[in-house]
Amino acid sequence: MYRMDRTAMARRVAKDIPEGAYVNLGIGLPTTVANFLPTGKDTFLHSENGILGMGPAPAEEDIDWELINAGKQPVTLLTGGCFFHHGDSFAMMRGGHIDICVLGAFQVSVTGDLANWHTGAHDAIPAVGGAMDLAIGAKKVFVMMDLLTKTGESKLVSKCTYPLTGLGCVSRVYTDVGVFEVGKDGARVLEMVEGLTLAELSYITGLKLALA
Amino acid sequence: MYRMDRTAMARRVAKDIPEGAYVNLGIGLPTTVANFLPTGKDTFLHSENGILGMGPAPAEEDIDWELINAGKQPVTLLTGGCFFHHGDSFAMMRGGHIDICVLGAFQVSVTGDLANWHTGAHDAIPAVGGAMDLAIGAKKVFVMMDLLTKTGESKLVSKCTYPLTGLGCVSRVYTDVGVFEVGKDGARVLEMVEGLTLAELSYITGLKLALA
Amino acid sequence: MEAQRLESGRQTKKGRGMINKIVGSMREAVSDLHDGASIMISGFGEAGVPAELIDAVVEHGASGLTIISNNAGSGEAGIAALIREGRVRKVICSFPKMAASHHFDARYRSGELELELVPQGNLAVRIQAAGSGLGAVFTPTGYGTLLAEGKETREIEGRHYVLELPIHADFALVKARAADRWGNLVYRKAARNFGPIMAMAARQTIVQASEIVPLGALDPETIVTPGIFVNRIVCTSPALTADAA
Amino acid sequence: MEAQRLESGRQTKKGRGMINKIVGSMREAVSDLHDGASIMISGFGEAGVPAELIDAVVEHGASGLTIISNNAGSGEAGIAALIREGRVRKVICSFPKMAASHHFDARYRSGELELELVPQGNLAVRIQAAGSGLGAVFTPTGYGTLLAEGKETREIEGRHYVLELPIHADFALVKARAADRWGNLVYRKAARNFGPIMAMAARQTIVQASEIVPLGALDPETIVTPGIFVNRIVCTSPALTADAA
Repeated sequence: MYRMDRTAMARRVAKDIPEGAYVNLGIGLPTTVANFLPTGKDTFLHSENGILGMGPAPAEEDIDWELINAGKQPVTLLTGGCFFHHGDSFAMMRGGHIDICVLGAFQVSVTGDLANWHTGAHDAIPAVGGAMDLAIGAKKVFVMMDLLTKTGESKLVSKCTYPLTGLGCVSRVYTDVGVFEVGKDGARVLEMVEGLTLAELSYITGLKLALA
Repeated sequence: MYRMDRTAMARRVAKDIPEGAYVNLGIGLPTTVANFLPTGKDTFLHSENGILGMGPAPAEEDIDWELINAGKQPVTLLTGGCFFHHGDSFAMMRGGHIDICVLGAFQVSVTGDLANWHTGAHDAIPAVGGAMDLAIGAKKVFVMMDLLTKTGESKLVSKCTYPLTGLGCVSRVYTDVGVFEVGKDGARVLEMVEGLTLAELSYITGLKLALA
Repeated sequence: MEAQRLESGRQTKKGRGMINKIVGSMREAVSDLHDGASIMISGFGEAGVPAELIDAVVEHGASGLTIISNNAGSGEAGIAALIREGRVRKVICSFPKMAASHHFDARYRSGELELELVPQGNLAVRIQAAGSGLGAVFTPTGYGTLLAEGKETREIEGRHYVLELPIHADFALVKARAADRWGNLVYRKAARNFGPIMAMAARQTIVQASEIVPLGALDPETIVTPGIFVNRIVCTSPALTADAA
Repeated sequence: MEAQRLESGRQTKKGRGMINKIVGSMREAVSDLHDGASIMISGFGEAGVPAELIDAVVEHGASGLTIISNNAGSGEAGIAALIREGRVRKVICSFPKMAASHHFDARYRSGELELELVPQGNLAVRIQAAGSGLGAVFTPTGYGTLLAEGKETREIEGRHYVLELPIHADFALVKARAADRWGNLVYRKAARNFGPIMAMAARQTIVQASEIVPLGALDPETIVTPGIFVNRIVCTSPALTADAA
């Protein structure tokens, strides 16, 4: 089965971000979506640590450790961007002002529950950051993940077994083999990679899937 | 009986405002306390409409209607003063950051209840402004009022009959004939004008008063 | 991880897109108002009142409005004009009684106008709660008074609080000193007042700015309202728009 | 009314008083810390961390501390040093797990260190609730998750919320770009983060500023933290203090 690589996935997510959108890209893979936003269009990247209008990574010599993104990587500020404190930054999320947020996940349920902060392992040090705020705050939550774990289990599930980040909060799931809509009415397949059939997808996920 | 005039009362209140205090002066008579704060000392005047470091009235030619106090009178900004929005301004009050607030009153009870926003008249248009926020927010609430109404009733009462602004919030009452401490333990007389006795004061207020 | 690296210089630092929230006229700025809309209006006294936008609302003709503002109009213009013309169903404010609030007074006494009187700081925090997505807040202001009657109260750590709900609005009309095409705003002196918090609480925020400046002219450290909270901007001196936008 | 007129020009426009919140050393700035104190510390990653003030806390020796911060230290300096030295009883934070959070990890696993894990936005809003005098807030974040277990919840207008209490602190340690003697502050880029809201929530706010500027040098329109929220300031480049104050 053909699988999209991470670049292709990031490119695919970027396609669904319209000009003028206020967008928060989660730590890790979602951050790379920024690399595929069209140039010459205004897309507004929000960073939880108080930045709106975040630009690309700086040249080595321009790195400023007081201008970093949520993943603590150096970034730049676009002309027209601005800074604000954590209260205002999370008001932007919680208050529904962010149009789209893109997050990674351990699991997403067909009803849009998200698990992406904790494996539930007994001895793990828990850390949540802004994950729960992003999950419930943005108008649309896009998840970006491989459909299967390394051991072949589906990460799109009927019910999450990992500790939840938010309930019924995910709108779409972008995976290496297809794009899914999730929500109150369950999961529907929006796109599949070439050569994959709905039957195969249902089989590998163990879910009753329909086309959208 | 000797009665202090309004200037003397304002001067008396000003004496109890230490250097460095953050102070909100209510509309009307309390506003005039500013005229008697010592020059050459830093006292920080807060105005509910988003000003800290409010200065005196401007010369006629410098009036700016976007630089007004809570009573909508033109004011100035001291060097070192600043502007902020209503959220932050009322956080300063409600959050206990204002050291002293000076308010007028219809009635104050011996336990510190304040009535200063509404006469309770059936046909009055009610208006509250920031009175309730000031009453409960400042570390100390000073009330400034004539002790008696025009018809001779005491405005320092055992229990307010006018609608309340705040419960148990007043610390001191500055009147034309004396200064009172009020609170959980009732009213105590801190000062009286010359020639007035405790017995007389108790008689005209109808209260059992003690010296502090 | 290679794939997780942010690329450098892929977007130019200059925002070269075309997002432009500036509209050409007051009329256009308020064109999608509707009957029954709730409208927040910035201002304290005359400072920060978006007078020209309110004129446009009067002209637009929408009625059955709920107005959320600190005052309820004075004289013949602004909110007073809306009330005089019978467009307002309800006012949520802290201080309706002004020297010249005769239009409010008349409609209120005749029972044509509903008043929800809110202590000023509760008005502010309820607007902030709406803007920041809170479901409700426990505030100490008003506890034990007429204005908390019938409201849920609670003692927390020895202090008494009243439960207050957020105030959302369909529109906010805000006055700013300067704006850029992304909607970043700065204000002037005490005209700032309710502007920044109302801009956060409304579904559509419409701004009248005294000046439009080019993108980048406002210092990113000193922008008071980030453009994310602003939908439309109109300049009160249209000549200044053409120069900058 | 004549008596109610504000006098003009009675105070000079220049603040000529002597209020000066600047102290001469980091040691002096933290001198009144005490065992068992709760301390808010600004910063997100390394940006905005008041490193020199934390060093002074280590040197001071106070123990049994509760630290409220976004992270729980990394490497050997800052919060990590406080934890390594056994000074910290409890951490309230959103993200303790860092590449080099070995000191936190060890003390946490051994049970010597209590952790209250709070979603970052709830951390922010609880700090804001403390600073603005609210008794509690209903926030949607965390509803239905482990981090809301045992907490009161409520459905309001069809949405689910968790009741969260304010987080107060005895002290806040904040890093600013510049300060004046009244305590007015401005920040730099993303180093602003928790500084302004922590300054509002602590009983004593102690600031390390990269620069001290004369009163009036900061534009009143662009001051981020008004001096009312600041108790003490120390300059990280003491040479700059003498010039300006």
